[in-house]
Amino acid sequence: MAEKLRATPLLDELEKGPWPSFVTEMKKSAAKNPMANDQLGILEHSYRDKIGHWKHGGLVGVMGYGGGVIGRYSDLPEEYPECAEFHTIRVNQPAGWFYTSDVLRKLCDVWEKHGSGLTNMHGSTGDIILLGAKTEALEPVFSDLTEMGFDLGGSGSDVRTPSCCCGESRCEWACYDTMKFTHELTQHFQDELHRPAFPYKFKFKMAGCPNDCVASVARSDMSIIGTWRDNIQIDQKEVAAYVKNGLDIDADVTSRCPTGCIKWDGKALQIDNTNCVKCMHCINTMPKGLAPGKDRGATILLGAKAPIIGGALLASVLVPFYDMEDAEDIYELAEEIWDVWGEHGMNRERVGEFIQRIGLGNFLEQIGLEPEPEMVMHPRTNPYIFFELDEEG
Amino acid sequence: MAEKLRATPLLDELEKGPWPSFVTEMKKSAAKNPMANDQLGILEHSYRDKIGHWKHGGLVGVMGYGGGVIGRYSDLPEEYPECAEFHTIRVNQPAGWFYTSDVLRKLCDVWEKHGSGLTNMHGSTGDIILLGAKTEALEPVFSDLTEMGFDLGGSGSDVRTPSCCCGESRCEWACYDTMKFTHELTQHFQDELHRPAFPYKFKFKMAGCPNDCVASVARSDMSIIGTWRDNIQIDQKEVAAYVKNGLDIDADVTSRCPTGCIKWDGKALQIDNTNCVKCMHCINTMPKGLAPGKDRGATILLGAKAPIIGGALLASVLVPFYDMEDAEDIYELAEEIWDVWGEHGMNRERVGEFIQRIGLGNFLEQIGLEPEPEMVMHPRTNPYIFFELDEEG
Amino acid sequence: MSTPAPRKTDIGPPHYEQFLPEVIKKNYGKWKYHERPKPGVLLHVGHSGDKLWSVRAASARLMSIETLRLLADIADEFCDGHLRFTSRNNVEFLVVDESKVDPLIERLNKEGYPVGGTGPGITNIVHTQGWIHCHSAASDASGVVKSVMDELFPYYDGSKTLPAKLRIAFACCLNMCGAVHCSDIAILGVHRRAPVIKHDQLRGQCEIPSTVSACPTGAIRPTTVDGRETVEVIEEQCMFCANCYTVCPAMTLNDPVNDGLSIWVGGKVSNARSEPMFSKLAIPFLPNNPPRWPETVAAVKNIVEVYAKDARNYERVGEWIERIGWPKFFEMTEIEFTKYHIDDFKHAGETYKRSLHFRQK
Amino acid sequence: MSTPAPRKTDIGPPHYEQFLPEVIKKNYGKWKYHERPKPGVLLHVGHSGDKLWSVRAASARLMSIETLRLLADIADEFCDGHLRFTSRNNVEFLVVDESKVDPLIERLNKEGYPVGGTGPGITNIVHTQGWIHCHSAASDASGVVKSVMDELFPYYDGSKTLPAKLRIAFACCLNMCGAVHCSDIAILGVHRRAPVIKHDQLRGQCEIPSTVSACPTGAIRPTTVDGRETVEVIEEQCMFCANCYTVCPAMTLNDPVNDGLSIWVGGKVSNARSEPMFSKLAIPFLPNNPPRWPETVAAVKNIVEVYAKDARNYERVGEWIERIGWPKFFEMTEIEFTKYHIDDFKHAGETYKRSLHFRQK
Ligand code: SRM
Ligand code: SRM
Ligand code: SRM
Ligand code: SRM
Ligand code: SF4
Ligand code: SF4
Ligand code: SF4
Ligand code: SF4
Ligand code: SF4
Ligand code: SF4
Ligand code: SF4
Ligand code: SF4
Repeated sequence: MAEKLRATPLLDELEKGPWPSFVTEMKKSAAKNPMANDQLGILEHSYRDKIGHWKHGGLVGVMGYGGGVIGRYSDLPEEYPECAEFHTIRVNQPAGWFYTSDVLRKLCDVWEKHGSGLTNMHGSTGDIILLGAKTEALEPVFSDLTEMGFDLGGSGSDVRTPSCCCGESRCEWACYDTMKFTHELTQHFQDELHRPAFPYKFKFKMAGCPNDCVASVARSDMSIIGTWRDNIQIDQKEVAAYVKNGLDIDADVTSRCPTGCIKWDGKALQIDNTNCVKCMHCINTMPKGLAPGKDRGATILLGAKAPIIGGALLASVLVPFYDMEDAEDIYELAEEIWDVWGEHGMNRERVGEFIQRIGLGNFLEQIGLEPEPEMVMHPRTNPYIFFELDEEG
Repeated sequence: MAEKLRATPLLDELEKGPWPSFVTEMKKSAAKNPMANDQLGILEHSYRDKIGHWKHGGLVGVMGYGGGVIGRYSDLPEEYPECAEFHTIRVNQPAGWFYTSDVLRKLCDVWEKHGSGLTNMHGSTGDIILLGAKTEALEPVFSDLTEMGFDLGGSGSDVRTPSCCCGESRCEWACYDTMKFTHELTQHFQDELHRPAFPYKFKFKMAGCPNDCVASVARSDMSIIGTWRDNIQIDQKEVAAYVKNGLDIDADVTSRCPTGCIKWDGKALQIDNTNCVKCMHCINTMPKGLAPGKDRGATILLGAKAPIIGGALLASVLVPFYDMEDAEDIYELAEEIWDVWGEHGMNRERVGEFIQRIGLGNFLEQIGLEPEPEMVMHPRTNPYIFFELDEEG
Repeated sequence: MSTPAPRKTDIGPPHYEQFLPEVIKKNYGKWKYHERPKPGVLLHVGHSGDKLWSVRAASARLMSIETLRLLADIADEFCDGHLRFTSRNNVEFLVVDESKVDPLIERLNKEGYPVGGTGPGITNIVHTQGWIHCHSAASDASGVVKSVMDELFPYYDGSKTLPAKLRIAFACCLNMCGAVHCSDIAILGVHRRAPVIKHDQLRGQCEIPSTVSACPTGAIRPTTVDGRETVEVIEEQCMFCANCYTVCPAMTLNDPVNDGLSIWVGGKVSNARSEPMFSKLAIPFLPNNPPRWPETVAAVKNIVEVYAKDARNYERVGEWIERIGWPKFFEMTEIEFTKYHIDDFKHAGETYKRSLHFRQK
Repeated sequence: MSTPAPRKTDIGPPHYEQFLPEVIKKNYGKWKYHERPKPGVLLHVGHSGDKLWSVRAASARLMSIETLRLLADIADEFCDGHLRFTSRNNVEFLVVDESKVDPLIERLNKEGYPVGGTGPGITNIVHTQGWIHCHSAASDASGVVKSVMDELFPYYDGSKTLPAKLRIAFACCLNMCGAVHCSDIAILGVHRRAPVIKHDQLRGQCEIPSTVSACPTGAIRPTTVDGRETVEVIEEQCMFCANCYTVCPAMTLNDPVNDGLSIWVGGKVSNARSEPMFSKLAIPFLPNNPPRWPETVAAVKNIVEVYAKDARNYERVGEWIERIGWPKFFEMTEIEFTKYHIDDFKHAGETYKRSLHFRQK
C-alpha cells in the first residue's frame, strides 16, 4: 500500500550530500508503511521543536523472556497514531556479522510483515535492531524469527549479546577463534542472556588481537583479547622489501615501539621479544613481514563501562594469559564472578564498579585467583593497608 | 658535671660502622647532661621492648606564641625522671642553612645552659631542632635565642618555617633568589607563623630550578620553583668538549629528553625550545655547556602533603609563570588563598585536599585566577559538568 | 485450523558458518597478510595463495528493508550473495573474483553507498538512537552523524588521508551507548538544566526513596507539594547526569533551549603504540541546531584539519595531543579553555598537573 | 638587680647574609658552572673566575652540641668558619683555598664524619624522630638509618657509584614526616593492630564525636563500657592509619609484636627527565628487629644492588622500573607480589592495568 509521505522540510535537508541518508531510508519505508511514515513525521516534529518525543517504555516483551525488547511510546499519540507504540526488538546477530543474501531477505520478510520496515544494522552492542513494532506484533515476530533460526538478544540486567571481531575468518592476526568462541559462549549462556538476574547488565566482547577492533576494552564487562607469549614471527625479506618500497622504518616503526625493543640495522630487524608489550604496531605497519608469535592465547580483562554513574571505566587485566584451547573454563570463571557480584553487588552496579568498591585484591580472593603484578599499572602509593588480623608478626 | 652513663648494650651496637653514630652523639651529651643521659636510657628501654615511650604532648610553649614548641612527656617518669618532660623547640634556621662557627657556638651555649645538649641539624621542615627541654626552660631559651637574633619556627595550624635550596648563593641554575625571597617571606608572615589560625598547617618551600633540591613539590602547601621562558643558553664549544671527553650524548642526553626536542648532529646541539619542558636533564648533564634561559621566574604550585588522611599529594600548578621581580604579590596571593581556605576549609584539611574537594575551577574563581590548560594534565574525561544556570543557551 | 508449531526459545543465534563464503571456510585461521589495493578495498591473502577482496561501503546504519534487499541483490550479482557488516556499521562485500571489484564499487557508488573507510582516514561514525527512538536523547544522533560525514566525506572515500585512523563516535546522552568515552573525536549530547519534576506523574510511577538515592550528588530530596509527598532538586548540586530520569520518568531533563552537544577528543581503544585512552573534553557546549548542526560540524572539521596538518604518521589524535601538549592543542584549534575543562568529579585531583613539565609560553 | 630586657618577639630568623663567606657574596647569582672533582666535593666556578670548594660530610642529624662545636672548630681551621647544612642534613664546609680541601677531608674522616654524598650515589637519609622523641612512632628512625647507611656506605663515600642519584627516606609512621612518599627507596614504620582503647584516659582527654569522626573508614563508633560513654573499634574496618590516635591519645596503636617497617620504591621529586612520582609499595611488612634491623637492611641493599646492575645511566629507580615494568621488578628482586600491593584506597581503580601493554611471561 502506498503512503502519502509526511511533509519533512527540515529532514529533507538531510537527503543532500554524499553520505547515505537515513532520511532517505526512512522515506523508503514510509512510502509503504504507515508506522514508518508517522515515525518520519514525529522526527520532523522533533527537528522543529528540538526535543525528543519518546517516553519511558513500559514492560513489554515476549513470553518467558525478560529481555530483548525495548518498549517505547510516543508523547504525541494523537498526532502520530501509527507509531504511538514503537518498540525495538534486539535480534542476536550471527558471530562476526556475516550474512548471505538469502538470510537477509528472510529477515526483511519477517520485518515487512510485522514491523515498521526500519532496522539498525547493527546496534552498538552488536544486535540486529528491528526498529518499531506494536506490542501485539512482538510474539508473532519472535515466532517467525525462531522459525528461521534467529533468537533475541539481551537487554536489562542480563548477559548482553556477545560480539566479536571477524578474527580468524578474515584476519591474519587473530590469536584465537573469536567467532567460534563467541558463538559457543552465546549458546552456553542462553538462560543468562534471556532472563535478567544480575545486579546490572554484563557484556562480553571478543577481539582476536590487541588492535581490539570491537572496542572490547572500553565496552564490555568481560573483554577477551587475543595475544601471544613467544617471539614475533619475522620474514626478513619482506621487511626489507617494505623498506625498499619507501617505508621510513625508523620514523614510522622502530621509534614508535612503546618499549624501544625493536631495531633496524639497515639490513635486518631485531626484536627483543622479552620487552615486547604486544602492542601490534610493528606488525600493523608490515603485515607481510611480521606476524604474532605461535604460542597464542588471550588476556582476559574485566569491568569496562560507560560513565553512569561513577565515571567511565576501561577494563582491567584479570588473567594476563589464558590458553584459549581450554576456552570452556572461561564459562566457570564467568559464573564464579557472577556469584560473587550477584551476592554482594548493589543494584545498578556494574562489575567494574563493584571491583573498585570491594578492592581488586579482595575480589581475586573471592573468585579464587592469585594476585599478579600484571594486573596493576603499579603497586599502591598510599600506606593504608588492611593487614589481616590473624597475621601476627 | 660528669654523668655515669646509662648502660646501653643494644644501642652500643650502633656505635659500630662507618656512618656517624647518633648513639655516640647521645653519649657525648649524656656524659655531661643528666637529661640526655636519661634520654639515652629510655631509648635503650625502647630498643629492649620494641615500643616508644613518649606520650602526647600537652599545651606547652612560650608566651604569646601558639607554635614552635612540641610538648613531650615520657610514660616512664619514675625510671627516667630527668627526661620526664622532654619538649622540642623549633628554631627558625637562617635561609639556606648557612652558619658561621661563631653563631653555631652561641647556639650551643644557649642549649648547654637550658636543655639536653641534643639537636637535630635540621628538622624535616627545615628548623633547627633543640631536642629536650623542661617546661620551665622554655621562656629562658626563648629569651636567650631572641637576644642573639633567632626566633622560633612554626608548629600547629600555622605557616610553617619556610625553607629553600641554596639557590643563587651557590648554584648556577637558580632562576630566582630563593634565599632572599624566603627570608623576606618569613619576616613578612611572622604573625601567621607564630599564631596558628588556619584550618591546618601551611608550608612554603622554595627551589631555584626544576631540580627542586628542597623537595618542595612533595612537601609544601605552596611550592615556588624557578624556571625560564626563553631559550636554553648553549656554549657549543663546551658541549663539544663534553662529547670529546667521553659523554655519550645520544644515550645519556638527547634520547633522554622527555619531548625529544634536543638533537646532536655530531657537531652542534640544536634545541627546539618551544618544545622544551624545562626538565633540566640536558643542563644537568653538561653544566659547562648549557644553562637555563635569561627570562627567568618561577612556577607556583599548590597543595603537596603527606598522606593523612586522604592520601599523599604532589603540588599542582597554580601560576604557570610568575615573574619573581614582583615577588611581593605572592604575599597577596597567599593571603587570598588563606581567606578562602580559612573560611571554607574543614578542620585538619590541608589546602591541597580543600582544592580537590571544592574543585580547582571553583577555587580559581574564588581567588580570582583564570583557568589555564597548563594547570591540568589533561581536560576532564567524565561528562559531569556543573553548567552554570544563568548560562541559558 | 492448523495446530501451532511448538514454541521455540533459547535457540541462540544461527551458526555463522552457514553464512561464510567458501574462500573463508577454506582459509579460516590461515590468512597470511593483507593489503589495501585502493580506498575501501582490503585484499586478504591466505597461506594457500587464495585471495579475498573485501569492498567496504558506507551505510547510514538506519536502514530500510528496501535497502537491505538492494544490498542482497548486489551481493548476489558480485559475490555469490556474501556480505558482512563491520563493528562500525559499514557493509563489506566479500569478493573472490578480482574482476568484479571495480564494477561493484561503481555500482555501490551509484546506488548512494559509497566505498571507503579503510586505512588512515575516517570511517563510519558509531552512534546511537537520538530522537529516532530514545527517551533520553539530548540531541538527534543520525542527523548530526549525517551532517558530519557529509563534510568529512573526502576522508572516507580516500580523496584525503590522515596521519592515522581517526574514529568518531556519537552518543545522544551521558549514558554513552555510542561508547564515545574512547574515541579520537566524540560528540556527546548534554543536558544543562536540572530535572523539571512532573509531580503528578511521579506519584504514580516512581518510588521516592529510589529516586532520591539515584542522585550521585545528593541533589534530590523528599518534600511535599500541595500536601502530597514528592521530591525536589537543589539545582546548584545538579550535574545533569539524568540518572534520576532513568529511575523515574517524572524527572524530565529534555529542554529545547539548553540541550545541545559537547565535543571530546583524544580517546582510543587499540593497544597500538600507546595504551587505550579516554576521550577528553574539548568543547563543553554547542547548540542543537537542526537539521545540520553547523556549529558542531565546523568544530569537528576544525579539529580534524588541525590534526591532519600537525600530526605525524601513525599518530592517533590522542597521541598527537600528548606529544604537543594540551595547551598547544587549545592554542592551535583556537578553542577556549574554561573552568568546565578542569575535572571536578571523583578523581579530579589525579588530573591536575603536578610537575613543571609543560611548555612555557 | 638588673631590669629585664624588653621581651623580643616576631623578629624572625637572622639574615643569612651575615653568615655567607666573601666568595659567595661576591659571586651571588653569578655562578657559571660546577664540577665534582672528587667524591664529596663540589667545585663551583663563578663568571668572575672565583672558585668555591664545598666539602660535604656525613652527619647523624641528631647531634650533640659537642659535635657542633667540633665542626665549628674545623670550619675555623679550614675555611674561615664558614659551613652550611644541606636539605638532606649533610654538613658542607665552604673552602676557598684549594690546598685545604684534602687536609679537611682527612680531618673529617678522622673525626668520624666521612665525606661523600655527591653525584650519582646515595646521600644522607632524610628521617624523623622515631623512639627518640615521637609518640606515634611504629619504629625507631635513627637506628634504622644508621644500620642502612653503614651497609650502603660505599655508595656514599664514592667507592661505588650508581646509575643516578638514589634518595632514601625514612618515616616512623604514616604521618610521613620524612616525606617518604616521593623517594627512590623509602622505609616506613607501620602499625598493624587496631587501636587499643584506654577507656579511662579517653573519658578525661578526648571528645567522643571528634574521635569518631577522625576515622576515615568509619571504624570507630560510640558505645558504653561499664555504663560510661566511650568508643569501640570495628577491627576489620581499621587500616591502622592512627588518625584517631592523633586526635585522641587514648587510642593507642603502638605494639611490640605487630609494629614494623614497610619498603617503598620508585619515587622522585626532581623534574629531571620524568615528572615527580610517588613511591610505590615493594614490601608490606618487615619486623622491628633492633638494634640493627637486619631484614630491613638486607631488603634495601637487595633493591639497590639489583637496580645498580640493571639500570641505565641517569635512570632513577622509578624510571628504571617504569622501563622494565613492575612484574620484572618483582621477579628480579625476588620480592613476593601480594594482595596488599594492589591499591584499595580512594583512587585504587586508577592503578589497575587497563591495557595489554605488559610483557608476557
Ligand atoms: C540501542 C543502543 C544504542 C544504539 O543505537 O545502538 C542502546 C540504547 C539504549 N541504551 Fe545503551 N544502547 C546500546 C549500546 C550501549 C553501549 C555500547 C555497547 O554495548 O558496546 C553502551 C556503553 C557500554 C556499556 O555497557 O557501558 C551503553 C550504555 C548504556 C547505559 C550506561 C551504562 C553504564 O553502566 O554506564 C545505559 C543506562 C542504563 O543502563 O540505565 C543505557 C541505556 C540504554 C537505553 C535502554 C535507555 C535507558 O535509559 O533505558 C537505550 C534504549 C534506546 C532505545 O530506545 O532503543 N545504555 N549502551 C545499543 C544497544 C543495541 C544492541 O543491542 O546492539
Ligand atoms: C620534627 C619533625 C620530624 C623530624 O624529625 O624532622 C616532625 C615531627 C612531627 N610531625 Fe611532622 N614533622 C616534621 C616534618 C614533617 C614533614 C616534612 C616537611 O615539612 O617537609 C611532613 C610531610 C609534609 C607535609 O606537611 O605533609 C610532616 C607531616 C606530618 C603529618 C601529616 C600531615 C598530613 O597532612 O598528611 C602529621 C600529622 C598531623 O599533622 O597531625 C605530622 C605530625 C607531627 C608530630 C607533631 C606528631 C603529631 O602527631 O602531633 C611530630 C612531632 C614529633 C616530635 O615529637 O618532635 N607531621 N611532618 C619535622 C619538623 C621539623 C622541623 O620543624 O623542621
Ligand atoms: C572490519 C573491522 C573488524 C570487524 O570485525 O568488523 C576491522 C578490520 C581491520 N582492522 Fe580494525 N577493524 C574494525 C574496527 C576497528 C576498531 C573498532 C572501532 O573503531 O570502534 C579499532 C579500534 C579503534 C581505536 O583504537 O579507537 C580498530 C583498530 C585497528 C588497528 C589499530 C589502529 C591504531 O593505530 O590505533 C589496526 C591496525 C592498523 O590499522 O594498522 C586495525 C587493522 C585492521 C585490519 C587491517 C585487520 C586485518 O588484517 O584484516 C582490518 C582492516 C582495517 C582497515 O579498515 O583499514 N584495526 N579497528 C572493523 C572495521 C570498522 C569499520 O567499518 O571501519
Ligand atoms: C646541596 C643541595 C641543595 C641544598 O640547598 O641543600 C643540592 C645541591 C645540588 N644539587 Fe640537588 N641538592 C640537594 C638536594 C636535592 C634534592 C632533595 C632531596 O634529595 O630530598 C633533590 C630531589 C631528589 C629527587 O628527585 O627525589 C635534588 C635533585 C637534584 C638533581 C636531579 C637529579 C635527577 O636526575 O633526578 C640534580 C641534577 C644532577 O644531579 O645532575 C641536582 C644537582 C645539584 C647540584 C649539582 C646543583 C649545583 O649546580 O650546585 C648540587 C650538587 C649535587 C650533588 O650533590 O651531586 N640536584 N637535589 C642538596 C644536597 C642534599 C644532600 O646533602 O645530599
Ligand atoms: S582485533 Fe585483531 S584479529 Fe580482530 S579483526 Fe582486528 S586486527 Fe584482526
Ligand atoms: S608489537 Fe609493539 S611492543 Fe612489540 S616489538 Fe612491535 S612495536 Fe614493539
Ligand atoms: S633546586 Fe636548582 S637552583 Fe636550587 S640548588 Fe638545586 S639545582 Fe640549584
Ligand atoms: S631541559 Fe629537558 S626538556 Fe628541555 S631540552 Fe633539555 S632535556 Fe629536553
Ligand atoms: S546514548 Fe542515551 S539517548 Fe542515546 S540511545 Fe543511549 S540511552 Fe538513549
Ligand atoms: S540529573 Fe543527576 S545530578 Fe541532577 S538531580 Fe538527577 S540524578 Fe541528580
Ligand atoms: S613520622 Fe610519625 S612517628 Fe615519625 S616523627 Fe612524624 S609523626 Fe612522629
Ligand atoms: S587507626 Fe585509622 S582506621 Fe583504624 S580506627 Fe583509628 S582512625 Fe580508624
